[in-house]
Amino acid sequence: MIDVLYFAWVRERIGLPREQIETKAATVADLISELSGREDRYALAFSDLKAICVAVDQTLVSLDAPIGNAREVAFFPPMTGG
Amino acid sequence: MIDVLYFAWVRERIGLPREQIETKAATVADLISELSGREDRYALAFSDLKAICVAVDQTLVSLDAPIGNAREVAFFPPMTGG
Amino acid sequence: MAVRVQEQDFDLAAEITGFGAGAGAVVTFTGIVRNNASGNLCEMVIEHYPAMTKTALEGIEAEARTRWALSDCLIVHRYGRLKPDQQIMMVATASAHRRDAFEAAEFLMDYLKSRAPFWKKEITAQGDSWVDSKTADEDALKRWQ
Amino acid sequence: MAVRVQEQDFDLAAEITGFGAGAGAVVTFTGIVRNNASGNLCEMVIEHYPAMTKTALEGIEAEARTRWALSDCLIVHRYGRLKPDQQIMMVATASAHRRDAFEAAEFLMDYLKSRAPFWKKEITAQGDSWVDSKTADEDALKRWQ
Repeated sequence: MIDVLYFAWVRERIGLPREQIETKAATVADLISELSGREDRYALAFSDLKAICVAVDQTLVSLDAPIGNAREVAFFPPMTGG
Repeated sequence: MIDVLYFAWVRERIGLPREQIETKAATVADLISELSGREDRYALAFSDLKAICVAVDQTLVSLDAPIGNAREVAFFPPMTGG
Repeated sequence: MAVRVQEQDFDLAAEITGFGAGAGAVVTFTGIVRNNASGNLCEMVIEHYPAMTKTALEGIEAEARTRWALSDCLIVHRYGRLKPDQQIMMVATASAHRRDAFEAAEFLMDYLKSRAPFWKKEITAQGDSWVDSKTADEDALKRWQ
Repeated sequence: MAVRVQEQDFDLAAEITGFGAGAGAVVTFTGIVRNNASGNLCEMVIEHYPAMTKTALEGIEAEARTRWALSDCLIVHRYGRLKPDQQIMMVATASAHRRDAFEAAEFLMDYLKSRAPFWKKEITAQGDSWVDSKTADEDALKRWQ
């Protein structure tokens, strides 16, 4: 089981801020494919992968990063702090 | 008659902050030559011209600048503000 | 050296009282909510990723300290609902030399803009919209690579 | 927009209260008297050329305003006798964009260092000495030419 978190418009499109998921996905990209296959709202949120950033256990990684034994994967749009 | 002003170590070497001078010097360089010929303290103050900056009527100029009808010529070392 | 993430406002004067004692140069940057081009901004909502934010800011600060000789460094970033003209965030840097203080502050800002997990949403009477990331902000990072 | 030359201290917080209203980015730089390498500095004496100083600072500020879109700009520079850790001077810039505010503040500082008629003298128990101008300060100006 991993915690999957969503922020900003990713959160709004998917309609929830976090959920627990049972998955065998090896990489972040695998997890995105799995989620996108579930329901349209996920497919919509992940329709433009260039607009998606991801953090595994609170560290920014690329979409092809392995998930390994991570406890938390977070998806969000490019950050706009400052 | 023009006012000639001295600042920082130029003032200290010459021994006074300002004086009025009757001169026919056409350029700043001419005025420096004239002053340096007066007394050793002037010659000492102007011994290294690379270390001398000058302002004519409160505007920075180069040593070959004309004096014209200026009312005030100021000599000082490179500035160290900020 | 400190990093703070908070909902409440901050007082720049209080933050830099005694900041960088013994340093010759102190630079501060303050980010303020600007109205939008249409002039109809009601609120700016700043969302963040609590479990990650402080760690990300500390990482950015640590990187700045390896690059420049800083005697002090501070990052304060707010989240929540802000009105136009309210302060969003600040950084402060102290160093013996002005160039180090300036460059470190610019570095912190460039990384904060696109590597710290904050997202801004503009609320207007005509609707809400997430602020897009800017290509210019991503480009700004290239200066430090 | 303002330029001030004064003997008394200034209060950074008071100076930037309401500064650059409507701007998104405010940068400040504060210069502070540092002790010297020997650690024996008693006082820093700052001499200036009163008839020229304000005009020179206003000229530098005007040049900054032609180069960057600034909604506000402030220069305060002290003269007289200062102790270690006392404030010497400050600049503040406000703009819609952080890069403009940062660059303008750096520009102001670079020009203040070697084009405004101030001279610093260090007073120690072992004697007095005028602070030499630095090649690095002259080189810094090339960035803007």
